Amino acid sequence: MINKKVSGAEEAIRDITDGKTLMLGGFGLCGIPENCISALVKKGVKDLTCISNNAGVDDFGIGLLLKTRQVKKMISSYVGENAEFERQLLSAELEVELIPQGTLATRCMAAGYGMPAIFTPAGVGTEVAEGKETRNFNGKEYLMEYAFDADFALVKAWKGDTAGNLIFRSTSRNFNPVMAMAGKITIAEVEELVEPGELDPDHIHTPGVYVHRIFQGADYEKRIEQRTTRPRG
Amino acid sequence: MINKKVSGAEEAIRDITDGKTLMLGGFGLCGIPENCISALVKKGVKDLTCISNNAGVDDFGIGLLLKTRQVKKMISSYVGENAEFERQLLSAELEVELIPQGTLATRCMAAGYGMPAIFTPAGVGTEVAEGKETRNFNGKEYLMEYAFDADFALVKAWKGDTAGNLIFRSTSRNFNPVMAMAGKITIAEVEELVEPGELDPDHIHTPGVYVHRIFQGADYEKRIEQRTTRPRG
Amino acid sequence: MLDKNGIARRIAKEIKDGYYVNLGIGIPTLVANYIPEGVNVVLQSENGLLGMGPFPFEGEEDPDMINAGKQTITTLPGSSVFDSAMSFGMIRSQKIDLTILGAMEVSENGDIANWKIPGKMVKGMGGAMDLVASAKNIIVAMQHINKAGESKLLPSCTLPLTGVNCIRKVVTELAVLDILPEGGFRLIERAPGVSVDFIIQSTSGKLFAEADVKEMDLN
Amino acid sequence: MLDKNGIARRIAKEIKDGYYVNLGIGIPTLVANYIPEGVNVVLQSENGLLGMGPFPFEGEEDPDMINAGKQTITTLPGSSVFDSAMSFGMIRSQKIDLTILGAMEVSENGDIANWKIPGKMVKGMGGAMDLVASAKNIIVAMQHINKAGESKLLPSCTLPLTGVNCIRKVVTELAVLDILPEGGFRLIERAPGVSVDFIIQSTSGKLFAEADVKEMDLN
Repeated sequence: MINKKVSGAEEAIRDITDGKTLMLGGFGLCGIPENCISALVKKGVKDLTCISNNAGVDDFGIGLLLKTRQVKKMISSYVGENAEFERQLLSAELEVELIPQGTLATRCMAAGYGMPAIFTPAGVGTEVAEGKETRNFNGKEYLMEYAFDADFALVKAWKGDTAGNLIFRSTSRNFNPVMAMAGKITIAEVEELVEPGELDPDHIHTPGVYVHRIFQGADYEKRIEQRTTRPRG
Repeated sequence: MINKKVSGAEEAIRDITDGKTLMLGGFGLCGIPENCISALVKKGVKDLTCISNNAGVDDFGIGLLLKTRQVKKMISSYVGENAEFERQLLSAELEVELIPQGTLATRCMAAGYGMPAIFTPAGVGTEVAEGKETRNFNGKEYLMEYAFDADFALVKAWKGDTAGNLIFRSTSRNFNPVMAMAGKITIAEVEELVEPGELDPDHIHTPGVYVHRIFQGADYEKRIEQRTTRPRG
Repeated sequence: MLDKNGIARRIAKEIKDGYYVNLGIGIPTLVANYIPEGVNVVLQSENGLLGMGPFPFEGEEDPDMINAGKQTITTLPGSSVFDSAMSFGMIRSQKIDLTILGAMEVSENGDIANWKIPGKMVKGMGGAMDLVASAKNIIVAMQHINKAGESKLLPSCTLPLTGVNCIRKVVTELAVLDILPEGGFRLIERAPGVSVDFIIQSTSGKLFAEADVKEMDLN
Repeated sequence: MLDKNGIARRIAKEIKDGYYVNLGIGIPTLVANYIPEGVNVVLQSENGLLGMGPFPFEGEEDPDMINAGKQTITTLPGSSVFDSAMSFGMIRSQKIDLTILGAMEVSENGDIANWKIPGKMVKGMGGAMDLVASAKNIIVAMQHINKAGESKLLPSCTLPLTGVNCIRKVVTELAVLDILPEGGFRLIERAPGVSVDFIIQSTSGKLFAEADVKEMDLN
């Protein structure tokens, strides 16, 4: 097997420089690459374009990169729950492209699957369709949307092996596997890094071929955004 | 959960009638829906269009349906290893459409993912491209290929639950998950059928929403096409 | 007039045995509480889950197990997890039988607006544009009139659209209405204690209403 | 002149540490036997496997574990299984560093034919069209001349094409040749005991050959 292990987040992001386009896995604060985000903040790299379903909250997730003004442009589907984000957006300090969630996911998948464009009905007749090619198939209108072109994908998995194979846990899977396939360089941080052979080949969600660097992350906070419970008994 | 269990292959294929289009999972003889094929032979339904990567061998797999002349048209990528098939093809008794294996898989996936068409470079400049729309993206030519439209998908899994969730084993996975997503009605036969809750949600390859009927198959032969071994020590 | 739970309770009656259902954020989430005993449904959460269960008991919250509203949840036996591409794949290929979502405005030709108020609020469309463009069966849960008493059921939407000509049924605090394929709202049921006249006054889009329209049965 | 194993042995020298490699049926399969110790490669089988290992010991064959040639195989630690759509997804997105496949004919502009002889043999293209259309790095393993002594390295292919202008390197029983971007074969190495003149005679496509081209090193 080919060994993808690196020492940690700093080594993993060593060649992420100003102006790069990054994909960041996660849905809300669930399944986000916490260690990579911290390392980016520490490194201070700027003018980033971030493709991520959400923009974090004020003091966690991508919100940390927004607070330090390291992000030039966000490409997301939902950016509620982040006051600093809304402020930068309404004051035009931050470029924002909002696209439908399924379009976001499928444009990642298209990149990973070597498909230059896909067709989706999402957004037909809305401002999302402005300037885009539409096409009718079987009486229904579709937009043609292009595969993303990202320099790096930063994903978070539950377990991984040094060959780069990844297994995700519960709904922290979300965008991580499709972004892992889509990055020119894919960096995976995992809660537990094991040796090749310890993961069942049938359980692997992301084959190692897609992952260029992997490390075991530290100090996962895994913050809960909406803690909802029901009373016992 | 919604209970998808049926009594067996005969009940599962009850409404497959003459002239229908079927997808059949499997690669070679690996992971093929043996019980459904036997039931189709017994039922004697004719003029079928079969979408399957291979056409079985003379006396097993889809070969059984070819021998009884129940197949009007095969859509496959590779049909070697079947003399009766070759005879029917060269004598024009059987319609055959040969398409690249990746195109076959991706046209299934397109149907399951609600994408009416996809772009692939496979076949550009060859007879596969005849009559098809081509399009240039980033300096490279692609063919536009349409999603399949299949009445039924017949797939074989290792384990399944009555909610229709499927888990495949080793390389018997192959086309089964993409075809399971693509059938208007998807019938799954499994080696072991369990109750909901017995399969780990993170291990499921095909979510139950794609499966309309499921049953535990009987008497799996799982024939090996090319038995290759190495000497011990 | 219905409260939010009343709207959710009425919508729950539209759910049939064997349905796969996607519930949006807000009132739609409440619908899960009113699904009748014996009606087997599977709830899809578009972040990547089929078989969503109730909220966890306190102390059992799992940060890795959330729904599309980012709420901690549980799963039911028979659930499955998948990635975001497959999730919207099953939505686009119409494997989900019913979608229930909220709206700020709906128009008489079935347009819906629910993601943006220019210059004021931009939260994003999330999965709503995918859902309304793909679903074969959508119910909108919304307020009929805003706090100023103005109708949100309009001749045409004033806010940026989420989807065009896609909504066929609306449940509000006042009524159940169909949207006719040829355009126009059709009053199907009125909320307990609400008069047909009040519904007519409260609907600025074209409305077809018979005088003796029946009152909702919420049981 | 090389036998099949010789061709495979020479091709194995093109494999670099860290490569993901797809091996076609026939001679390419033999290449796996000659990958040097210490060169870490991962073999992809397009039916849905990364990390293919050797054939199983007798009695340990698993009908669920086969390669793209339908042969029973084993896996190595760190292997992964996936479906056919993902398999060709990774091929199209050029995650596979090297593809090695057989051919009936190759032309001087890099066209390849390997799936059909009209009226005689129709086995189908399998994954070959996807592989040649997508791979960035392809080596063709083939016979230079047929049994009648006729060249299979042609000005243009006579058989139905598998791919157009996609082949850049060919290894035969006689030689290693590059195909130049501007067209034409370029002789790089000759097989042990084979003269440049014989290679020139055996190549009907345009050939650029220097008189002192070196002999292959097979060790």
